[in-house]
Amino acid sequence: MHRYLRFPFMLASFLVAVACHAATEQTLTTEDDLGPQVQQPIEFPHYRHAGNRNPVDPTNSDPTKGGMEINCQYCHTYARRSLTAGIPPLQKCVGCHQNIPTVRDKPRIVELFKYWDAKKAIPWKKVHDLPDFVRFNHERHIKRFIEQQGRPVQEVCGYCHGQVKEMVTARRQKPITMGWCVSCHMKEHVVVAKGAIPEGGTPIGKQDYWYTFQKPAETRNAEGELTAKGPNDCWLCHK
Amino acid sequence: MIDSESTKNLSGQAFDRRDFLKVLGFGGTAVALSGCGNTSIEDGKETVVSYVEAKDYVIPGVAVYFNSTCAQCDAGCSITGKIREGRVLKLEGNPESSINRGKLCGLGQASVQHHYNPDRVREPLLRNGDKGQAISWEKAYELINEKLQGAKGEEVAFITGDVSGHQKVLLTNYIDSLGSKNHFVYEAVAPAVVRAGNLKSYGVEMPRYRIDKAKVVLSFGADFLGTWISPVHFAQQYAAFRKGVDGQRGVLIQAESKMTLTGANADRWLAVRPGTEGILALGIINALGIATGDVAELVKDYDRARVSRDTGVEPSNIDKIAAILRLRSPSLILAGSAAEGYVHGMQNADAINLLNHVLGNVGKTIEAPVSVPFPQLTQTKGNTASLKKLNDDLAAGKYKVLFNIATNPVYTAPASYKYGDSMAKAGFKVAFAHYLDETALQADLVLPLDSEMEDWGTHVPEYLADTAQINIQQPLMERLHANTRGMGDILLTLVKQRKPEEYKAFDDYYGYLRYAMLQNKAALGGSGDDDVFWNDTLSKGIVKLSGASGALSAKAAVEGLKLPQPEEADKQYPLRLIPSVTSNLRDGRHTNQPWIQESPDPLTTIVWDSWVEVHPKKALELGIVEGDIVKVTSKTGSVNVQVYVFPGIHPEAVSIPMGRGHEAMGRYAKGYGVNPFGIMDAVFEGSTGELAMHETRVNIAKTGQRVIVVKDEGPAGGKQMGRRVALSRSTDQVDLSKEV
Amino acid sequence: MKDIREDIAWAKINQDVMKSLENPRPLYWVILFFAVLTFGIGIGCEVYQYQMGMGVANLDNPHVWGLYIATFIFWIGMSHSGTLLSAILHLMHADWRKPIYRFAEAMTTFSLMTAGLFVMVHLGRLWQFYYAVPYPNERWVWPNFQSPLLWDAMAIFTYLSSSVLFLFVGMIPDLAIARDNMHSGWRKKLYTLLALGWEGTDRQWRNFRVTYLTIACFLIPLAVSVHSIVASDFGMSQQPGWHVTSFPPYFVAGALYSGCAAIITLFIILRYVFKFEDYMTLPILKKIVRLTFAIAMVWTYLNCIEFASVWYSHDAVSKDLLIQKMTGPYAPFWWAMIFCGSIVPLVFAIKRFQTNIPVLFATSLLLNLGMWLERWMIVSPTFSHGYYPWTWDHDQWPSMIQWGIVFGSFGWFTLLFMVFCKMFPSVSMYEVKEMVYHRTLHLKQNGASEQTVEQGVH
Amino acid sequence: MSVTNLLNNWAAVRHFHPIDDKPHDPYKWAMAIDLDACIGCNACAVACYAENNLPVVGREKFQHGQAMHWMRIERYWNEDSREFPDQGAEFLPMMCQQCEAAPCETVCPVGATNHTQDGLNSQIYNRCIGSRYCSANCPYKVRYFNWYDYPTTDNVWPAEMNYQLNPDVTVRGKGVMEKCTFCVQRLRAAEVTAKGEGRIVREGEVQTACQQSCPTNAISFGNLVDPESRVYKQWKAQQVDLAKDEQEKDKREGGTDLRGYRIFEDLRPYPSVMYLERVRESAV
Repeated sequence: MHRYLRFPFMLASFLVAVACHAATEQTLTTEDDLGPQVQQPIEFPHYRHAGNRNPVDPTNSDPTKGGMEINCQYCHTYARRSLTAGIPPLQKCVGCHQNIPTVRDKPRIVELFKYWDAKKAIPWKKVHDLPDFVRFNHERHIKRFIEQQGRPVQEVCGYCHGQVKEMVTARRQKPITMGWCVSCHMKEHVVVAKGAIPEGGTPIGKQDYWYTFQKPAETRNAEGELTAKGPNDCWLCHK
Repeated sequence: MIDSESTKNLSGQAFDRRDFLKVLGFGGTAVALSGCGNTSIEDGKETVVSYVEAKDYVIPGVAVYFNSTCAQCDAGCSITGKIREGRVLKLEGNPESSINRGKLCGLGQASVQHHYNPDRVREPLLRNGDKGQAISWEKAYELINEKLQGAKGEEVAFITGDVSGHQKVLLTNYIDSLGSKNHFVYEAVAPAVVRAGNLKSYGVEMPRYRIDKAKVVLSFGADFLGTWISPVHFAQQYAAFRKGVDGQRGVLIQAESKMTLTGANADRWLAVRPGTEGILALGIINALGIATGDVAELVKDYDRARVSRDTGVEPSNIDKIAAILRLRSPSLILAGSAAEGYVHGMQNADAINLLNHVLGNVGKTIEAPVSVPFPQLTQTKGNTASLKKLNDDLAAGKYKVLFNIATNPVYTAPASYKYGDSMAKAGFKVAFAHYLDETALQADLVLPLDSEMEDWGTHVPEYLADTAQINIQQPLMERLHANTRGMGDILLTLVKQRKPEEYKAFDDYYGYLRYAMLQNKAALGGSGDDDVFWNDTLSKGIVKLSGASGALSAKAAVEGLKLPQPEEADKQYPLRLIPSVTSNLRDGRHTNQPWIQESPDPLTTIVWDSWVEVHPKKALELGIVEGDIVKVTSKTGSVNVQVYVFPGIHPEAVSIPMGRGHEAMGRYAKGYGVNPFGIMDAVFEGSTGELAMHETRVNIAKTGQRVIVVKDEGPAGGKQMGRRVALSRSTDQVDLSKEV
Repeated sequence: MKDIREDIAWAKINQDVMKSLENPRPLYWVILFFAVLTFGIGIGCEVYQYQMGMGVANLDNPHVWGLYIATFIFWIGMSHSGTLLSAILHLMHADWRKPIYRFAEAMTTFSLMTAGLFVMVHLGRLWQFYYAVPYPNERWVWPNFQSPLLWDAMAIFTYLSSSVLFLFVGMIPDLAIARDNMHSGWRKKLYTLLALGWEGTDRQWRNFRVTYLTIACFLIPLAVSVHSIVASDFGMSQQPGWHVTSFPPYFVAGALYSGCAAIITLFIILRYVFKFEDYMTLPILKKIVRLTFAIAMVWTYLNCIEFASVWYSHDAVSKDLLIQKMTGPYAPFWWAMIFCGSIVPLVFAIKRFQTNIPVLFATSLLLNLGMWLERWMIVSPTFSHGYYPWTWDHDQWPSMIQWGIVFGSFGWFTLLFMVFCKMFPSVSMYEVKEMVYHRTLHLKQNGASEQTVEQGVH
Repeated sequence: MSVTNLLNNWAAVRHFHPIDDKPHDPYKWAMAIDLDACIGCNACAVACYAENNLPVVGREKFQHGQAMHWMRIERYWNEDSREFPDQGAEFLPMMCQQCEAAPCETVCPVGATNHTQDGLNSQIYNRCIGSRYCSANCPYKVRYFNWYDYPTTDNVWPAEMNYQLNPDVTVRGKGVMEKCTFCVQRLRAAEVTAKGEGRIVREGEVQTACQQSCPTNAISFGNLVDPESRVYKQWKAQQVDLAKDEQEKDKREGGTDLRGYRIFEDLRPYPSVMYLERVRESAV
């Protein structure tokens, strides 16, 4: 190749590569995209509380062999009722732990009771810290995926928060960038109506309506199932 | 979530009071200060503040609502406070209350800014030379006790604003325990002449006005949409009145010398020569031609030509008004404060009220008031005559100890009183204050009060709408500053100094209040469990009572009604000064709330400053234009103020709004505008002794300076320049019956 | 009269132009000093504005655009004359452009760079300017391709890159000369690098000519489109005074006009500072002046068209605005614009003044002022007197910060331009040689007198 | 990030143009303001300050026209040159008209302002780069720019005053445009609650701050698609059609006896706020 053409050729190749890269749908959920390990005032062992029970001996509560499969929502009770997941009040920790004398002298529990006796809130560090102008609605996602679609709690929470049940203190596993959120909202999800509350809605006037941009007629996938996209409206999260 | 920096700001306070009141910091979704700052995901940078213990109803990110009472004016609107993570965010009207029915005016909305105000007094301050020295409450109480030891009962005086409810009971008990009879209830802007006039004409001080039932409202300077008595309530009545009884839209006619907010909403606004409102009223009676007996005798001289000459109202307008009043009944005639700020104010009021009798409105659109079955809780009604008396006494050196409770007479007293000097003659001056205002600055001891969002209380408004009610005031959040105290708590402590035995059962005012309310549970319409009743009361925010209605006197009071002829213009002071009361600022106690300062005056759209309104004709005559700084001089003094050329004022009058021109009080109030009290002459209404605010005469001189008037209105000056923006049409072009 | 003396030896051309890279007149340093000074002030103002917020420019809520946008259009406009001289006249074989097109092209580039700065200066959050750039990003959002402002950004970027390329390509033979004549040092290395191994072979000349012509052809529609797009920032909006169909040609005419005026100014300065009296001759100046006069008249005509279309459009709001411009608070500036833009160029019609340097200098400055005022009068009155009467503003006089940045932009432009002229040959040596060569060839062939030669040439 | 995303983005911009065949579904938030009921008392404006974290700019900045009142009450006088304004003043509450074909939306270079499916004209602060083109193209001039960094400006939110800030609304820093949002934080909360319960937002369930405070109920707000809503009924009764640039009733000979109108309808922004003309008694 002529030496003068070398550079233009390389440039063109690069641009084509970028375009091809951009043209393919990417899932931005790379497993190794971990956030920093955040130092917490008390090393709360999530795996102990939420982790799977020991499959061999379910009654064995040896910490090295598994957890207690406590529902995420048992402690993170605000998430289904509010925009914010919130942090459980100290009362909640103490409520159980004052009745568990076996671990009472473990250093973390001792630390916990120090806070309780001083009636001081624990200064937890925020792990999944979105920018200040983003308002993610926990309640809505839990309503839809857990209550309406009946999916398992840990799967639903884990979609954004990762495998918390295997962690000690929580650590970010997903990028939670805007593109990551949007990539999910742009997918056609099959609509499952389970439980008491139907996913669709009630017609107003004589007009059928659907949640999203599309009319129901347009939102059937190849199998003929109803599908819907998540809302695509900036003002849902930024306001 | 809250970042660690903000936690530090908050950590000065102990987080151990009632759960819902606890300040959780900016929990939940962040208050994104500079919402465009943190633009990336930053794990582990911020601290989440969580609760130690939490009630079930407290959910981060979800607001809780508590009902209370607005204390910005005396109308007694009930409010609902929106509380998130222990902070009051916003006040809304409480729909339970028949006074404001879920609505709230701008002034009421702004009271959160009173609560969060950075200029509030935070510590008890004892005068030390020119400075205030922070002392403890114990020391302050001791000091008061000590000073009272050295004073006889009659040497102790109290000046307060309107008080009602249990606070009034405690205050009265305290004053009694001191053996003092000197309780001066002072309100700078109070409908005292209205009350006296009503008493004379209708037999009650404050009847219920039913604007919503009237087909025509003729108001003589009553700014019922802006400032008069209970504006939020009247505005709601006004809305119903405009919708109309059986589909006929109500007609509002406003006669006054300076256009008020109500005047700006009138179908016909009449510019009346200042002080001649009574003559106009009699002229209308004459034109109606339906009066008989001594009334007819009284009005026979007030023929159209004469009335028109005296008042400046065109004869055709008098005819039109008489015609519509004759045609549409019932009507309602209102005598407002603007008509009564003269030496002959009572005569004006009588003449205007007479019109109601002639038209047969009494009993139809003027109804008997409901009475509250607890007379000890009803409002003591403030007036200006009390300040005159107090001032005279102070000047005579009669008092050794003066308690000033949340009033600011140094600012609102006419300059000729020299109230500051009089006050200096009192031996020991205690000011209970929210801000270091003009009066607090002159006190020897300043005691910081809780805001109405931190304090307990009960209020009984003077003007009650449908039923009698007691309004509950309860804390919406924990005390913002550790060293402020509620007025009730202070009074309780003080009264305990005197009568320790009687009050020893009560730890604090809350306990007293709860006890007192529960004592009368049956009378308050409660039954069953105390706690249930109490919680129910608190959650509603008001207690509705079945109060009996009084009776109105059907007979018109004609005796002694004699109106003076309008005076010839004074050569030296040719203009009348109308110190106008605006709906934002009123008597100036809220000036330090920035929303109030930045909320444009509805008529001139001016913000952050005072102005003098001059009619265009007069302005042309004097050669002044908008923005000229003029010197407004009265016999008492003078102020320099910017001119706003305003068509809605009688050419013989100029008007300066009240409420600005503070020399102290705080960063948002100090140094903005001028204070018209400073040039007000001390002239008094003939029969009540109230300050006749519209009797000051002034002249105007250019100073040669000119400024740009800070206002929202553009240079087009309220003209639409042919654009179709705000449209209007007359009733014959519109069919209102089709409307929803 | 001839455009250029033809007895100049090629060596002397090299020598004269190379001398401009070494020792200009002292005035050069004075100009450079003031340029740096004003630029410094501008930078200071911008830093302050960046820190405090746009409010320090004393813009207000109805009046959100001010001198920044006006000056932005001014600089964009200025850039057009370079393209006119170097590309359009190149295609038209107007030989007289040869000694002056280089600096005109440099002017294009630098005024575009200045204009680009104003896009940044104007942004409320300039640290986020990359949101307007279409590139794949983690947010999964694109800019709004409907916005004229985005077209604007793209057009300017394209125009700037093309102009830089055009300037550079046209300079290659001269860079080679500079490379060969420069004493050793960093500049020699720079020229060596930039000359891209130019040897002056026939093959190189042939490729060079084709490339140059191609870029010239590409640049002409681009130049027209750029200012049309700037015009559509206004024309596509809905505001009175802006929503005018004739804006694109009007803007292009205005652009050429202000560019030509600027060329006259810079011509006179360069001629003196770099002792280019032999190349930037009075006959050439005369031709520019005549061209400018013609464009001035076109502009005046388009101006009248605009007024007439407003007047007869029955659009009361636009009409109102026009009357307001003539009589309202902006009237002095508006009439100054008419005076500077339409009356002052009449001086050019007088033959005596067409070569009178002091008069031309003063006049060209006035024309530039007029054109700047024109842009201001397009931008500001619409804000002050738009559709909504309530928000007509009281007090919108640009603050010192705003003026400071506007003046700073002049400093920045002058700085770039002056540094360029000292760094690179601002007179195209090889093309001047062509001029001289053609003429000497004639002389040799005909052996005729000067008189006949001139007739033959023309 | 994909080309499909790019194309979607592009196509969605004018998705909800009223003359398009896509109806608003299930919400179209709209307003009706009765100028005959409006008394100009400013309660709505103050409520807006409280709800939406509007900064108080102070005297100097107000003088320079940098006030940030999303809701402004305009006061107009009758233009006949009588001695007194004897028909009172005309008050007009003016805020973002949430136009269906908003002039501001098409011109924003970064798409920081665009249309939502429930018929709002959204303003995304964190996307805004501050070109101010939207304000330049707004016929109503109801967009307000953050000329200064108000959160850090003295005496805008000094200590304690910042406790009042509404956590649901972003506090805007310098250099971004803002405007009335129809209290979108309230709308979204109500929509999400309703969605969770499988229904639409009922009439009266959500109020804007201005509507809530208005003592005369001059402002009504609701879902224009919902035939039960007061706004729907008012628009219907006044024969004002959202998708028209000139109403049928105005074309009728002899005019109309209805008083509903929209400001600058003929410029075709299709505003979502209908005003009802102020009425004056002809008998006096």
